[in-house]
Amino acid sequence: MDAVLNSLCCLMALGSSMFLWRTPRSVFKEGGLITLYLVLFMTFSYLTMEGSDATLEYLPLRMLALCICFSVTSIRSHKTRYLVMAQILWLWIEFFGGVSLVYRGLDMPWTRVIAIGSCAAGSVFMNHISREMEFILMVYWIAIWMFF
Amino acid sequence: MPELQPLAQVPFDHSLHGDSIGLDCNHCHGGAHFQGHAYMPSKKDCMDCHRLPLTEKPGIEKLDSLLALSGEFPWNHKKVLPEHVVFHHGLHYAAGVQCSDCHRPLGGADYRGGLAKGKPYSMQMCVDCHARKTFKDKDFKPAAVYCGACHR
Amino acid sequence: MQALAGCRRFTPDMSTSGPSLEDFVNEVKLAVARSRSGFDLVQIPMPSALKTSGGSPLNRFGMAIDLDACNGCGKCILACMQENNVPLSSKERRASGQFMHWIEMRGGAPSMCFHCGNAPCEKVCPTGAASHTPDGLSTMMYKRCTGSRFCGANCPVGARKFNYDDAVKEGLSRRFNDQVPLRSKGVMEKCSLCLQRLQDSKHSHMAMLPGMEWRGAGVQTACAVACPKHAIIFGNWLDPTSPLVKAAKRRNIYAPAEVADLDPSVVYLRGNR
Amino acid sequence: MYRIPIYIGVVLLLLGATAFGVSLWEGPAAWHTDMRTLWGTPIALFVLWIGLAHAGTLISAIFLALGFPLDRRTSMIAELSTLCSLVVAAMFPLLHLGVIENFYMVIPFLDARGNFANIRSPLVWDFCSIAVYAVVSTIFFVTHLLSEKREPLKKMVRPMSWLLFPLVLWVHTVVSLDFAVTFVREWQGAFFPLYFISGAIYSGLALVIILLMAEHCRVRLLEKLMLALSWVMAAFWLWEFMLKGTFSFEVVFLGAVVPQLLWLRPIRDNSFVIMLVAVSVILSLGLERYILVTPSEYNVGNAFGWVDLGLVVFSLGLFVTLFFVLRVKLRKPLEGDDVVMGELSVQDEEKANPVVGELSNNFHLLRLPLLVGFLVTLLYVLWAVSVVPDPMISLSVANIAPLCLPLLVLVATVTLCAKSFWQVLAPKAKYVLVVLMGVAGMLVGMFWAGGSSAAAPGAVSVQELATPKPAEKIWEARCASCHGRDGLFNEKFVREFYPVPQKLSLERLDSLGMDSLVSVILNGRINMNAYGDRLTEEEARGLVFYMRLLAGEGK
Repeated sequence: MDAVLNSLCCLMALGSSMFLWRTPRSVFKEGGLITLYLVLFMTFSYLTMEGSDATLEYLPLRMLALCICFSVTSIRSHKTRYLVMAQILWLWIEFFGGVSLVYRGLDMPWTRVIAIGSCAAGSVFMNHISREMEFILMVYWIAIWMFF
Repeated sequence: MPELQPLAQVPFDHSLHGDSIGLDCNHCHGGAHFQGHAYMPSKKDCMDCHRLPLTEKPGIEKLDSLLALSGEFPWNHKKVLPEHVVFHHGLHYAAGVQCSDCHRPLGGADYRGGLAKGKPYSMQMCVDCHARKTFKDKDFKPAAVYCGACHR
Repeated sequence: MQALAGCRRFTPDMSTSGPSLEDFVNEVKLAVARSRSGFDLVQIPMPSALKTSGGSPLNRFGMAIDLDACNGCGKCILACMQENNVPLSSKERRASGQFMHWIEMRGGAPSMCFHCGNAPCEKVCPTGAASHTPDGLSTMMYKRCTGSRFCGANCPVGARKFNYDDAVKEGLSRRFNDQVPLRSKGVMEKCSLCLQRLQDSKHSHMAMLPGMEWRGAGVQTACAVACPKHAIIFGNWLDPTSPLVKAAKRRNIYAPAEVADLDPSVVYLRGNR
Repeated sequence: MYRIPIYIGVVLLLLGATAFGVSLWEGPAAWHTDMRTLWGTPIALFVLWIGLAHAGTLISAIFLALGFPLDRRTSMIAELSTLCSLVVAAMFPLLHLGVIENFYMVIPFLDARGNFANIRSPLVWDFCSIAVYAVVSTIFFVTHLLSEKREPLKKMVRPMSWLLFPLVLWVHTVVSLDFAVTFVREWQGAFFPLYFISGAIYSGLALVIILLMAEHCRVRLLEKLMLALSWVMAAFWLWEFMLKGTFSFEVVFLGAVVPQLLWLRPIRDNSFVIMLVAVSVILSLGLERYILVTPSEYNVGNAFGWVDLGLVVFSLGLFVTLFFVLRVKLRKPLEGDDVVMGELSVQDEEKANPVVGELSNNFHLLRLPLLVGFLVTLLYVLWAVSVVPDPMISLSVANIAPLCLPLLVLVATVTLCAKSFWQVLAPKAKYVLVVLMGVAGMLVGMFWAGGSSAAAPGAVSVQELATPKPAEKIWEARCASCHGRDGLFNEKFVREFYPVPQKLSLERLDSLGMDSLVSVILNGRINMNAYGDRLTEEEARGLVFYMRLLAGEGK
């Protein structure tokens, strides 16, 4: 997947994250929005990538995970917990998606997995997260997405 | 179940046929040193030596008469290998393993000596020796431990 | 041969019990008639030493099937059944085109397990019953098999056959060859590249000529021997003197697209005769 | 109370038992299989029921962990349903096996013969995760059950829910890997882990909603969640269609369209219709699993035989019977003191018990167990990598990692609650526990010993290849007994019993000549035995040459 598409994915995730958990909403609204995003990402990756590339299979989920990671920075209460969980979700998708692809002959995105894992582990210990820290985290995630 | 051979009446004593008279296992168990099976001797093989009474022991005439009576194949071969295992005596001998490492040299009815110490042979014995866990004192080469080496 | 055999009782010829040879011949005819659709072949380089750990640098056994010579007569299937005591399949299975044959006709040419260098079936076998030998055979250890059929599901070409029925009890199997054990109900089986022949050759070699390297010279699989057109060539990919290497040289080597990048040991030859 | 459901359950169980018996007796031939479908109904049912088993843990453990505790009775019902579905789910993989008595070979554990399960196989991860899941959720259930009265257990519940939270998701992820790692086109999908998890939670919620109906109560939160998940599932089905072009109208209609009825207020208020919706959800997921494990070209509906149907009925009957019998038996502790049933709105709950800093409290309790679990897991992994007997197998992190969390959670849970359990358990219960441990030890011993390797009736005969036997070997086997290995006859023997044979010398050999010597070997002479029927002429000639060799060395 070439860099342009990749950054486009990242941008989509970033943009769509702006509208999650803004105001206290019901399960419906959030669920509906997440589903909407999922469908959006799916259509996007379906239209832009060629089907032969097996990494296409979990691209939408990775985008969603990134989007959720971005979005949880705007949560008020228990921010740490949700940050950790969001990153673990991303880690989960990357790792197990990777495992299933390893058995089909592709190689594991170890650097990405380790980067996300260490970041998640690190953020367990932040009990207060300042705006600056949020910004740094976001930059780090974008770096992971773009370069690993 | 093969019919009981006349010879079954006299217990065979390896100690009388072994080193004491300078005989090696594969003199009677032809092939023990270079074939898959260590065969049991046929009547002819016994008669090579027993054509004439060999000692003054009282039992000997009885033995000879029984030998005369017995069929072409006086001994029954006892199988201990499961169907899915192959064991080649010759290649183990070539690798420097002595018969007595696994068999009881002076055994009577029970030939399971050496490694087995009278216990039934088991895959564990094979694997331990192949992985050089047993016979550390001997300079055997480590042997194959992948399944396809001995199983089919 | 029996010079030193002494008292050895050669195991009773069991080939008389079980179905008649005609039954086998007929089933093979049926299978050939129901020949499944062929593979789409892609060209691959000549197989080299195993890339996985523990592979032998001396031996990698394999076969080549010469598509220009083969006329799909199916004699190889029968020979394989007789060599490996492959059972008949029950009526129902036969009706739905499922046979126990280790060799199948795909698009008019024989196809069997391709003995992939990194075999997907072995990766998913939970017990390790499906394992690889250093000299490139994908083997099945029937006693270790628990019949999870994961390997069968993961074989890209469906070369693995499952013993749904107790072939011995139902009189479907016949022991043509006392050197191959009969498989019990509920285990997987597949082409073993006549493992027993390789074992016997290797063992005799190690016994008679210790210290000399064994390259499996002179060993042939049953199907290769049986082929009237000599379209099946067995040999050692790593031994330049092996008939296999000689035959495959200066020929185009093909493998089914499904296994092409799994490093198969069994390949197809075509063109440049 | 609950008499009717129990009756229904028993009837279904008896009906299905026939099919179950047939499947046990005939093995995999009993249900539908074909060239491409090697697994069939049992695995479909296994995936379905494992999915249903998620509800309990999700609702009580995950909600508890996240600080939205539902009322006790609701969560107990959910946990009970988890246990029962687990029992049902666990049966089918065993039934699925071709050689059921060999199931223990799947346990990653070194046996006496140096056999070790192939821990690269998702099936091994699967087995371990589910075994651990069963144990841990049982402990969780019991703790929760007893925690009402006993103080030391009460503070265990929440930390334990934190352990269970990742495990439950892990289990279904691993189940999804059973499919995702394969080369079957229909099963390929790096998105399967989340896909399966959402499906599992979706169907699990539906099951709990039905079971709560039987309690004459409803929890709106769960219904909302179910509706939301129906959209997520629809999205996943869309993705499947985009990737593989596979699409089942029934599944999508039952699973994605029918639940949308919940939009209509009159329907939302009618509990019966809600139950129907939940049933259609479970149906859709069950159908989806069946289609998944039956990747054959033609319409699988035709292949669905009576045994397949019987197995479905059996699983249903078993679950219903188990659940409601236990429900009646555990009535008192289940319902406890609070009669509060029905909806608790999330917001209220959050106000009711603030969860600020609760993560760190749990962490305080979990610290030691997690550390122990981590160490044990690490040791296990190191050991496993070192003992893998097959030189052809090389393991990578990706092969073992899925095995780690279950082990960690198991050890952590045990260390967490062992002490407090020992405090609260009645003496009798302690005896039972000890006995159980003894039994477990025995089983381990049996697995270690492995099955018997007794000699089979027809042992394979090694083929003696037609290599011309070197004369030396024949000399050693046939002649050396008298003439000696080196040709200077065997003193011990011949002196005692036989006249000493002639000394080997080249002159003598030459004077006699090849032919006469061969005839002596074959036909014998005074004391020399005839070997004509045991040696071929060529072999005899070979012997003569060998004698010349020995004679040459002799002097």
